[in-house]
Parts: sequence; structure tokens; C-alpha cells
Amino acid sequence: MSTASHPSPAPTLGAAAVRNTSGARTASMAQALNSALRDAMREDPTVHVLGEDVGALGGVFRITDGLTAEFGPERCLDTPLAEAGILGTAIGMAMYGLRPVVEMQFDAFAYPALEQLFSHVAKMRNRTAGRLPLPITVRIPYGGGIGGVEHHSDASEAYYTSTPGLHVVTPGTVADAYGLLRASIASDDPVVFLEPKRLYWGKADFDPAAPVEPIGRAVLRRTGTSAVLITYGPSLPVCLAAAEAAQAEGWDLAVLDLRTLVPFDDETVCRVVRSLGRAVVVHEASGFGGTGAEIAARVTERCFHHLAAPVLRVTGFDVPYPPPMLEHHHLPGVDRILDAVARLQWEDRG
Amino acid sequence: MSTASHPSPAPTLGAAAVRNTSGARTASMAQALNSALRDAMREDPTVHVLGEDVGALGGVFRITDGLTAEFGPERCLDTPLAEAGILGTAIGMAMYGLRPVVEMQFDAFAYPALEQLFSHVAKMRNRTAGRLPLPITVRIPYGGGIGGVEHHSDASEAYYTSTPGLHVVTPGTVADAYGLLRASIASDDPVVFLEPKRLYWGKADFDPAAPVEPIGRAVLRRTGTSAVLITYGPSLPVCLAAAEAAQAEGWDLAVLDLRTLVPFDDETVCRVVRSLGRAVVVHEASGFGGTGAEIAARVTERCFHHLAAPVLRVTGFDVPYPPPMLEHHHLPGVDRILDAVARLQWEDRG
Amino acid sequence: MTVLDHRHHTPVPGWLPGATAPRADPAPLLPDLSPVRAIGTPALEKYDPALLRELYRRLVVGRRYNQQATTLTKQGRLAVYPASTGQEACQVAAALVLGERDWLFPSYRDTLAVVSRGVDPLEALTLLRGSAHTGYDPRASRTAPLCTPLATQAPHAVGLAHAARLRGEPVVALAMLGDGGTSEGDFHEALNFAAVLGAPVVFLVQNNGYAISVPLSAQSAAPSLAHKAVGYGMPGRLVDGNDAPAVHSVLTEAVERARAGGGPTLVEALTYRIDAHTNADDATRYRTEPEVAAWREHDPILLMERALRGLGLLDDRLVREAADEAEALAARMRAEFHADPALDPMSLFAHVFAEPTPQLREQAEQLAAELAAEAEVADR
Amino acid sequence: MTVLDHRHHTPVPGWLPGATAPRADPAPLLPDLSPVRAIGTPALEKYDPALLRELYRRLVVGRRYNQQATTLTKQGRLAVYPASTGQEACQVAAALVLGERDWLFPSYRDTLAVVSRGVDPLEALTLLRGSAHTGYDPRASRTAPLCTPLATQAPHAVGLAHAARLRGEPVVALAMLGDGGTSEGDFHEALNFAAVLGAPVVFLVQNNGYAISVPLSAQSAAPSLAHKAVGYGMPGRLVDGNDAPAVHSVLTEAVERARAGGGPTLVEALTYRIDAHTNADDATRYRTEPEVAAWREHDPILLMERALRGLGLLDDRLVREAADEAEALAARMRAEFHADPALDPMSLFAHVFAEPTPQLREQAEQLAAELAAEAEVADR
Ligand SMILES: Cc1ncc(C[n+]2csc(CCOP(=O)(O)OP(=O)(O)O)c2C)c(N)n1
Ligand SMILES: Cc1ncc(C[n+]2csc(CCOP(=O)(O)OP(=O)(O)O)c2C)c(N)n1
Ligand SMILES: [Mg+2]
Ligand SMILES: [Mg+2]
Repeated sequence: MSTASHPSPAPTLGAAAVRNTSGARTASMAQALNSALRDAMREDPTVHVLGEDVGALGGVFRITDGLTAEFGPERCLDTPLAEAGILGTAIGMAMYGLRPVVEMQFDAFAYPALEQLFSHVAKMRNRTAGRLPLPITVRIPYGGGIGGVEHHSDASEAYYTSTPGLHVVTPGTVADAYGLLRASIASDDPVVFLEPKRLYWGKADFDPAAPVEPIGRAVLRRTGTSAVLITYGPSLPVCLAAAEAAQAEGWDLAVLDLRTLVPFDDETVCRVVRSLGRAVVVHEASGFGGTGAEIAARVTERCFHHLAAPVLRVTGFDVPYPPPMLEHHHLPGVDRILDAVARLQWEDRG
Repeated sequence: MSTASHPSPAPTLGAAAVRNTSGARTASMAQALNSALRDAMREDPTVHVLGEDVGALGGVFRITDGLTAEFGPERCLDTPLAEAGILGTAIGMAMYGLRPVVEMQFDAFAYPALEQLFSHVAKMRNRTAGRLPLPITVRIPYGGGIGGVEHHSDASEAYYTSTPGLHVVTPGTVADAYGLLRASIASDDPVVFLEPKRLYWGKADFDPAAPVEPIGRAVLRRTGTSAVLITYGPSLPVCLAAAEAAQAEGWDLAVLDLRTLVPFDDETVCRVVRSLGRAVVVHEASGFGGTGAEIAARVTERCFHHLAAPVLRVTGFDVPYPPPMLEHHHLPGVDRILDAVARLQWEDRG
Repeated sequence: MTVLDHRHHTPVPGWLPGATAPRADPAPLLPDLSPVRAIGTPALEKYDPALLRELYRRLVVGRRYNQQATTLTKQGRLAVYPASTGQEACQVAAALVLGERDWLFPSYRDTLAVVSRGVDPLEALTLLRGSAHTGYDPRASRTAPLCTPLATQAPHAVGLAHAARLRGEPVVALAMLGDGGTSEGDFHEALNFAAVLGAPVVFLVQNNGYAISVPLSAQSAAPSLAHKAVGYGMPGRLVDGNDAPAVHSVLTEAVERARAGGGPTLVEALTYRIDAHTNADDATRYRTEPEVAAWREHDPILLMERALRGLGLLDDRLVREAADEAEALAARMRAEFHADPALDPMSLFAHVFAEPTPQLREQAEQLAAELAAEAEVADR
Repeated sequence: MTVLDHRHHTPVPGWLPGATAPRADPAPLLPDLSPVRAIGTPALEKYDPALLRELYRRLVVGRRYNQQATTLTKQGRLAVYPASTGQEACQVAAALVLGERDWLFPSYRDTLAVVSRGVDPLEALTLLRGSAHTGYDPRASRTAPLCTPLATQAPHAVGLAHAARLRGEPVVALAMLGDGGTSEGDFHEALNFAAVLGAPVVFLVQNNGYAISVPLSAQSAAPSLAHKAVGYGMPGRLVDGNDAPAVHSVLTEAVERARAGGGPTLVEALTYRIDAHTNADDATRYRTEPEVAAWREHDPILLMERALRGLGLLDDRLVREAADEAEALAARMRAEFHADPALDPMSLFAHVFAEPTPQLREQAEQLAAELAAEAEVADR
């Protein structure tokens, strides 16, 4: 996996988006997230963590490991088992000036909290003409690829991206996991922070002292001249692998990591698409009504006359998430991505 | 509003999609829905209605008026006030062989039931290898334009269309309200049946004896030669009005009513788009991540080389639904639709 | 010892080797089956006469407020109004028992409680007028926005009260709910969180017999809604919701208990919605006139008049003062709601986020262009 | 009079003119604070010896099932296994008290109850093996799919029981939950629906002290979880969940009451999860060895042996039969799980809908082409 992040794509696509990370250390994404929480709690006493098993256990993925030990149960609270109650309580805490970070244990277990999320979290600032902002970060481990049984692998981002009033952030690298979580906690707006479960354990260098990235900026992870793969979160490493494999077929693919789905970085995405004329959107969520539809639609609206082929989508199928032994057939892999790249009407190019 | 429905668009776009309705009577959409429930309950003793205030009151929109009087509280049940409980109970009833029709009182009040909907209703058939189908119809009055205060006007279809395993149906005419609700109740699959609130009171002729339309078929409500407006439910009358107004500007617009969002009628939609080369998708839900994104993306994927301009979207803004006194600025109206039509790059046509 | 430490023991059944932790005694948590009353009981004499007169005055003003708001719907000046006619004792007492730094979490029916807290009626009613979602400043007034999705405000009250307690500030939150709202999952989760956290919250359920058309008997089979408290380990209290002094005492006791660190209380107030659910509702479809008539006899203002008269506290001056204040409020409401509000369509894009996103900026430009084009057409 | 008619009166407080409806008496609904026990009490002697021997045999077999399944996780033959070790008395009794036409609604931890109902272990464990969501036929076995989203199965049980009652069929539904699951809104809504509808349901809460790492004290402040029943107007019962005969009696009574039209019951069984939450969990992070040791002393099999011995019912033959049956089951499990299952990737598209949509047909073609291409590459 790529080890570097970059605040915005290099002005020319020829320049590699790689930054030297001084003071870097090696960590897994899970550890980087844990550091981000700890550092945020140390720096700002209004940051509070709450959720199921976030205390002594440190969360089922250990993202909150050690926080109760360091900050006490007041700051990192094991709640009763009720997601609407957790988020509803966090709303009240935010109303009193705290900055709650909520952990939902798995994607599908955030669903009981959707009413609180849609009807209050997303709307409170607007409903009160700015008087009651809710700086809440809702962390949700999402997506498949970890052999989880049903209800443990939903790629549920479409529910959040289609709800006005929420920021939706999802890191694809260790460094972004740290930086974007810090930025999300610091944001005065509610952020749904989607953590790609299957990237939790991958290690890379990262520098916690590096400046925190603003949310809302896509980054070019790999430059290329043939076409661009537009992706985010769990599918980023797959796209990088596909770009690698594509070289053998004579395609030089760029890979664009959105990092933030809302707000969307139209500027960066359109700049890249216009310069290349061919794009494939890749995500593991089901295709129909998925976030990829928005990406394809808006890129097409804005870049129509630069497109040599329709923006294609490579996604999970429109089926309930399959049992673990079959999930690899559902998840977009290198071959499925390359099949799509092959359908980008290269014949037109002559 | 158009009074006729048609099983599928006429093979040539020149033919008007108008059917003679013998035995037709005049009714509002609310009355047609009420007739559909009554007729379904009369014909099939396994059809049960349940929800808040569906009994003596007949529902806040009177869609269930008279059902408890005719069929007793066993068949039309006033439940306690708890949407997850209502849908969860309906699931159990369906497991025992009944065919429940659930009423959610308003769009935003379906949110407490989303976990039951996403994790069970949408998945049960698949989870049990076909052994436990759930023939449940979830009726949800949706959308704005009726002067409702906050939480009473959400156009929430994107949550449903992006969930694999659900059919999503939404009528735009009185006749379809009857026919599609009958078809939905008769379906062995779960159907989210979205009722456009602001069309409840509009009257038109309809013939309850006409053959029930299958779900999954779009219909051309108006033929045209310049471009097509692709729409559904609450925005259908607006699009027909826009097409009318467009004539003065020299555009002859077709209007396509999707009627069913899932499954999607690719065949009909693509046939029309290919023949015209220009399309605008219209819905009142927020644009970002809305169902219109899917429509635009898939039409573009499939019809790219027939398109003279990108498929444009005219939608509500990406904001929480505004207070009633401002809602007309949010909802797509004739002018906003014509502005989009004007941007369909007519200059290319010469 | 921190505020959360009391939770951290595992109760183990007593018959296990080495198990010591006793389980809580349910008896003190259970409400009396006959509701607490003050009027018509010797307890009334212990009330401060000034409080009783204040309650009377506020009930009279509150009734007038309900009437005037209902009239405004008929004149098209409010989009909808869910009246609390008949429930004024609960509305007024809920506002009165709270200190300035306490927070009120009202439901959509509780605008009178909001107004009784001191919020201007024009501001309290923007939601129902249709001009703005929340017209008042929740922070300044310590009053959460009127909450429409039922019971969802209950966990907010818990979170706020918990946060205040963590900060060592003696703030109490009072959440108002209806009988129907107790069926929602959010009610359950909020009460459980409150009890487990020991949060300083009071839950006031106004049991007015109906959730729109659905009677209590189709809503719950419990001995009383207050009996739900024992399942969370908090005390439940049942009170005659039309007996203003009784409601005031029961709530005051609960607020004081919460403020002193004693944790949450669930209060069920038995009352009745005299008007229809809202002006748009047809109550004849689901209830009978004799039932309404019986409750009219048990009207909170009637009861209060009787109480004051019995104590010799109802003089002409009080009656006049109350009536005058009520009329002044009604006149102010008529005047304030007479004109259509001046609204800025561009406010659609205000306060969606701290900073507008690029997407919202684009969309705002689009609307601005539309408005400019409209204005041009209108000018021609 | 129809099954729902009993609800249709509005209870009005007795002090209102003309009000007559009495409120339900809470006393019979409240559980005894000390859990029902049979073993070590005179009640034991009234049990049918055949039942006691049957319970013993099933506990021994159930323990072996738990052990073998746990071993299969270590061998990579199961993806994950949430053991019910220590909770076998509840698992076995829940299955035993149900008649053939009754329905069981298990949670993800209750595969032993499912197997005890007669479902083949291979079929019961496909979810945890990772090969299929639900391996058995819920209709044929009258056993709902194992439910992972906590408490969401509870309203299903209510709906099914209600439907059966409407059809006049004497079916009872038994829903199994954990202590943590009682905090979810769906638990609350299900119990309320059950009580209001008078549905023939039994809710069995296995209170094993923890929800993953969270102890009961951070989950609830109630005197007992069974005390929640009174808030719904149904009886609550507290039982020693490791005392198999006691669990059997309490559940049998509840099932019979439900079948006779007496409505739902909430049963809390006090038990303990001896193993970690699942094989993937590290229980040392949140509980101490002495605590586990104390519960090992209160093991359901130990208790049952003591009981049988006291009654002179534990002979060598029974011990051998039970051990043999347990080993036979374990051997069958090892054999059945030895091979990797043959799975058809195309089954991804099966049973999403009654008929595949055009979209799914297209996608199935895509996957078929991918598989064909892969096969071609593999062939080369
Ligand atoms: C979650 C949710 N479901 C449904 C509604 C629609 N609704 C508005 S008021 C109401 C009845 C509320 O009854 P109750 O809680 O008793 O309060 P009351 O109206 O009697 O004050 C209903 C069903 C809602 N607002 N929120
Ligand atoms: C709605 C939901 N939230 C969270 C989870 C994750 N989860 C699985 S088991 C569990 C603990 C359950 O505890 P309890 O109900 O006591 O059952 P036990 O595991 O002790 O049998 C949690 C939090 C879930 N499955 N469903
Ligand atoms: Mg009520
Ligand atoms: Mg447990």
C-alpha cells in the first residue's frame, strides 16, 4: 500500500504525489486511528469517546485501546448496548459543548441509529440557524473482505452520502486514517467517518506530526496517462494493484483517492478526468444507487466533452452481502477492474 | 394530470400512450389507494394492514379509511407507536404466511424501522435460500409540497433504492396508484411503496377493473422529439407542465414516468434516450447521491454514443428540507427544468 | 471516586460463592397506583400561596395562548397547531420547576412550556407557522428545539445532563413526552442510559389518553406508564396531570433529586387533550363527546379556581390580572402574526455546514440566478 | 368477541366521573427477587425422573457440542463460534419446552438450542462456518434464522405468534436474547407489542453477566431484568439459569400460559458465559479468573449431577449413554466439517428476489464470464 498522502494532486499529472515523511513511524491503520483518538483527547478535554466495548476491551478492533485507562470512563465510556441511545446521548453531549466521538461496532449495527443521524445529527445546525452545531464524529468500521458473517460487512456509505448535512470521510492509507480522523474530530460539523475494516491491519509509515489534511480534498495516489481509477477507502489498494497489473496490458492508469465523499472534490476529480478522458469508478458497495453513481453522474455532467468513453463503474453486485466463503466473488478485484478498463473504447483512440 | 397508464411505451415514439378506460370512475389518488387496499383484502384473506392510526381514524391521510370497519381490527390493526416494532411484527406475520401491508405515517418516521428493513426485510429471502420470502408492502407517504413542517417532507427514496433486496415502486397517477399497489401487495417480494403526498388529492379517471400493471415497467406519459424528461412520483405532473411550457420555446419534450425504481426498466429508458439523444432526470430529492445519480449514470453507460449532451439532473438542493414557506424554492419547478433543457447543448445540433 | 465509578461493580446473585453485591430494592421505585393529588387534599394547605396564585395566573394565560394559536390556524397564520388545551397544568409546571441553567426538551406539542420558560411566542411558533424550523436560540433559552420525531429528544436530554454532570455543573434536564412516545425504542434507550449513568434528568410523560387516534389501551398494557421506571431502576411517579400544584410538587421533587445526584425519575401525569390532535385532526372519529365532557369537568383551571377559592386566595384582582395578561398575550400574538414574515430564499443554504461546501456554493448561485430571472420577469 | 377486542376500552383514572376501568394490579407481574431454583430444594422431588435424566443427557451432549465447535474454530473449520458453554441449561430447556408446531427465535449464540430442536449441526452452523447464511429450513424446523442484529428477532416472534393466534392455531413463539440485547429499542417495542396484542410469546433473556466486555452493571440499573416485565403489563420471572429443571419449569409454565391465551411472559435466566465471547475474544481484558472459577462451581452439569445423585437417578448406564451420544455427535461434527464445502459462486444471485431482475441477470452473466475466463487461465 502507498505510504504517502498529499494535500492535493500535483499540478501536472507527471509529478509523483509523494511526500517525504520525516519523523515517520510504522503503524497499522488501527494503531494510527488509536493515536488520533489519544492525541485528540490529550489536546482537547472536550473530546469524549463513547460506544459499545470501547472501555476495558478497547473496542472489538482495539481502536480505543488504552483510552479508558488513560482518560477514565468519563472520557471513554462503555455504554449500554443501544445504538440510537449512544448517538442520541452524544447529541445531548454536543449540545452542551462537548465533542463526542461515537463508535458503532460494525456497519450494519449503525442502522438502529439512523433516525438520530438523519433527523437530528444531519439537521441540527440548519434547524437552529447555526445556534446548535453538532461536532460529532461517528466512526463506523465498514465493508467486507475480513471473513465476517452476515451483517458484519455492509458497505453502507450510500445511506450517508445521500443525506444532506453530513460530511462523509473515509481513509485509504495509514497516514490519512490519522490525519483525517484528527480533522474530523476538529470539524465543527458532524462527520461520518468510515473505516475500511480490511485495511485495519496493514502497516505503513506515517508521521503524526505532519500537518493535518483538511477534509474535502482528493489525492492522486498514482499518476498515469491512459485513464483514471476513481476510488476510496477499502478499494484503494485494489485499484493500485490493478494499475500495477495494467502496465502489462499497456495501460498507464492513474489512481485517484477521494478520501472525502462529502464534500466532494469536484475540482481535483474533474481536472484529472478532463486530462485523461477515461475514468472508472471503483467501490465495493453494490452498484445500484451506490455512491459511484453520483461520482459517475457528476463527472459526466462536468466533463462530457472531454470523455472518450462513458465513465464506467466497477462495484459489488446488487445482492445482500454474501457469506464469507463467497465474498471474493462479490468484491471488485483486479480482473474486474481491468475488464472495465478494457471497455473504455480504446478503439476510438485509433 | 394524465389519466392513462400504459403497460409499456408504444413501439414508435409517435404513438400517444393513451388507453381507453372503460368502466372508469373518478377518484383521487388517496381514494384509489384505499380501493386497492380494500380490494386486496377482500380477495385475499392473508392481506393484513397495520400501522399507526390506520384503524378508527383511517390513517392521517385516510388511505385506510373504513378498513377496520369492514375487516375488523384483526385485519387492519392500530399498533402501538413504534415503527421498528410495526415492521418487525409484520416480518413475523409474513413468516407465518400472511401478507402484511405496513403504513409508515410519514417518510421521516420510517427511519426508526430502517434496521428491520435493511437487515431483515431486504435480506430474508436471500438469507434463507428462498425458504422465508417476505411478501411485505411498506407504504410510505413521501416528499414535500404539502406545507408540512420539518420531518414531514423528506424524499427518502435513495435509502431504499440503494438497498439490494427491495423493490421500490412509486406511482405518479391515480390509475397507477391503484394498479401498482395491487401488484405490490401481490408480489412475493418486499416492496417499498412510496406514495407522493402532494398527489394524494388530485383526481382523475381510473378503472379498477383494468389489468394490474406488472411492477418494473416505465411508461411514456408524453411523446416528444427534442429530449426526454425522466421522472417519477411527485415530479411527474411538474414534468408534464414543463413539457407543455417548453412548446413555447420550441422544444417538444417527451416525459417518461419510471413508476418502479427497482427493478429499473433499462430497456424502455434506453430506447427512449437513444432515440432522442438528450435527457434530463427530474426528482425532488436532493441531488447528491439521489436516485437520479443512478439513472443518469446507467443511462450514460448504456447510451453514451447516442448522447448529444450529458444527462442532466434537476433535483432538490443538497440541504435539509426547508420550512414550508420556503419549500417552493427547493422543489424543482417548471423554470428550473426548462433551464436544464436549455443547457442540453442545442448549439451542437446546428 | 468519579461520577461514573458507582457503576463499576458486577452484581452477582447472592447464592453464588463469594457474591456480595445486593440487587436494588424495587419497592421504592414503584409508583403508587393512585395518582398524587394536591387539590382536594390536606396537602394543599402547605403550598406557598404565592405559588398557587402564580400557577393560576399562568394556567389562565396558557389557556388563552392555546386558544389564540388555534385561532391563528383558522386565519391561515399558523400552518398547524397541536394544542395543549387541557394540559396546561403540565406545560406550566414543567417550565416553572426548572432553574435558569436547567434545560427543557420539549416535544412538538409543548410550545406552551417553551413560552412559559420565557421564549417569545413568535419565536416559539416559527416551526408551526412554517417560516423557520426553530425560531429561538436553544443555548440562550436553555430550551432544545421542539422535537417532532417522537421520543428522540429523550436521549438528548440524557446526554446533555450527563455532560453537565461531568463538568460538575448542577444542571437538570427535563424531557417532555406523550403516552404514545413511550412505545418508541428511543424512550427505552434514553431511560436506560439515564439510570445507568445516574444522569440528572426528569422524564415527564403527559399521558393524555391518546396518540392521535390510538387510545392508551392499544398503546400499553402496563399498570401505569410510571411503572416502566422500575425496569430501569429509577423511581416512577404517577400524578394527576390536571392538578397544577401536584404536578409542580412531583416535578420539583424529581428535579431536586436529580440535582442532588440521585439520578433520574420518570413522572407520568394523567391528563387529557381537550382539543383534537391538531387543527387538521377530526377527533370525532375516535372518541366520544361524553368522554371529553367528563374531562372538561376536571379542567386544570377549574380545579385551580376551586383550590384557590377554598383557601380564600381567589380575589378579583388576581382574576383580572390573569385575564389582562392573557388578553395582552393574545393581542401581541395577533399583532405579531398579522404580517407575513420576510424570508430570504437564500437562507436555504445557510447553516447546512459551518462553511458552505463547493456544491452548496454552486447551488446557491443557481438559486440566486433563478431569483434574479424571476425578478426580471416581474419587473417587465 | 375477537382476539383483539380485549384491548378496546380506555382505562380512565378512577377519580374521574363515570370512570370505572380498573388499572391492572402490578403485584402478580413482579418477579421474586430470589431466582427460582429446583436443585437443592424440595421442589426437585416433584419432577419426572425421565425428564431429569433427559436434561442431564442433553446437557452433557450440549457441552460436548460447544467444545467440538470451539475446536473446529481452532482448526479453521468454523469462521467464528460464540460458545454457550456454561449456558447449556438454558439452551437445552428452551428447545425442550416447545412443541413441534411452536417456533424458536434464536440469537447468534443459540446454535445449541437450534441443534437441540433437531436441526443438524452442519445445517445449524453454516452461518458460523461461513458457507451460507442459514443452512436449515426455518419453516420445516419452525426455527427462525440465527439472528445477529441484537433483539431484532424479538418483534418477529411477536408477529409470528400473533399471526398464528389470529388463525386460531395454538402456536407459541419463544425468543432468546442476551442481557445486552435488553437495552435495544427493539426489545422494548417487541415486549410492548406482545403485551398489547396478548400474543403467545415467551421472551427468554439469558443474563450471562456480559455483553462482550460490558458487565451487567453498565448495562442496566434495574433490580433485575425480569422487572422490566411490569412496565409492559406482563409477568416477569427470574430463574437460576444453570438449574436445568428450574429453567424447564419456568419456561413450561410461560409456554402453557401463552398457549392458553394468557399472553406473554418475560423470563430472566441468571447464567454465565464460561468461554470468551467468541473464539476471537480475549476475556482476560474485562473479567477475572476468580469470577469465572466461582461460576465453574455453579456449572449446570455439576448441578444436574448433584441433583440426580441426590435422587439416586445417576447410574453408570446414563453416564455412559450420555457420554457416548456426546462423542458420537462430536465425531459426526468432525467428519462433516472436515471437507470444504462445494459452493457455487453463482448462488450469489439466487433468491435475492422471487425472479431475478434484469439487472441481476446481467450481473450474473458478468460473473459467469469472469469465472469462465478464470477457468480458462487455470486450464492453460
Ligand atoms: C417517530 C415518529 N412516528 C410517528 C410520528 C407521527 N406522530 C406525530 S404525533 C403522533 C402521536 C403522538 O402521541 P403522544 O406521544 O401520545 O403525544 P400527544 O400527541 O398525545 O401529545 C404521531 C404518531 C412522529 N412524529 N414521530
Ligand atoms: C444491533 C447490534 N449491535 C451490536 C452488535 C454487536 N454485538 C454482537 S454480540 C454483542 C454483545 C451481546 O451481548 P448479550 O446480548 O448479552 O448476548 P451474549 O453475547 O452475552 O450472549 C454485541 C455488542 C450486534 N450484533 N447487533
Ligand atoms: Mg398522547
Ligand atoms: Mg450477555
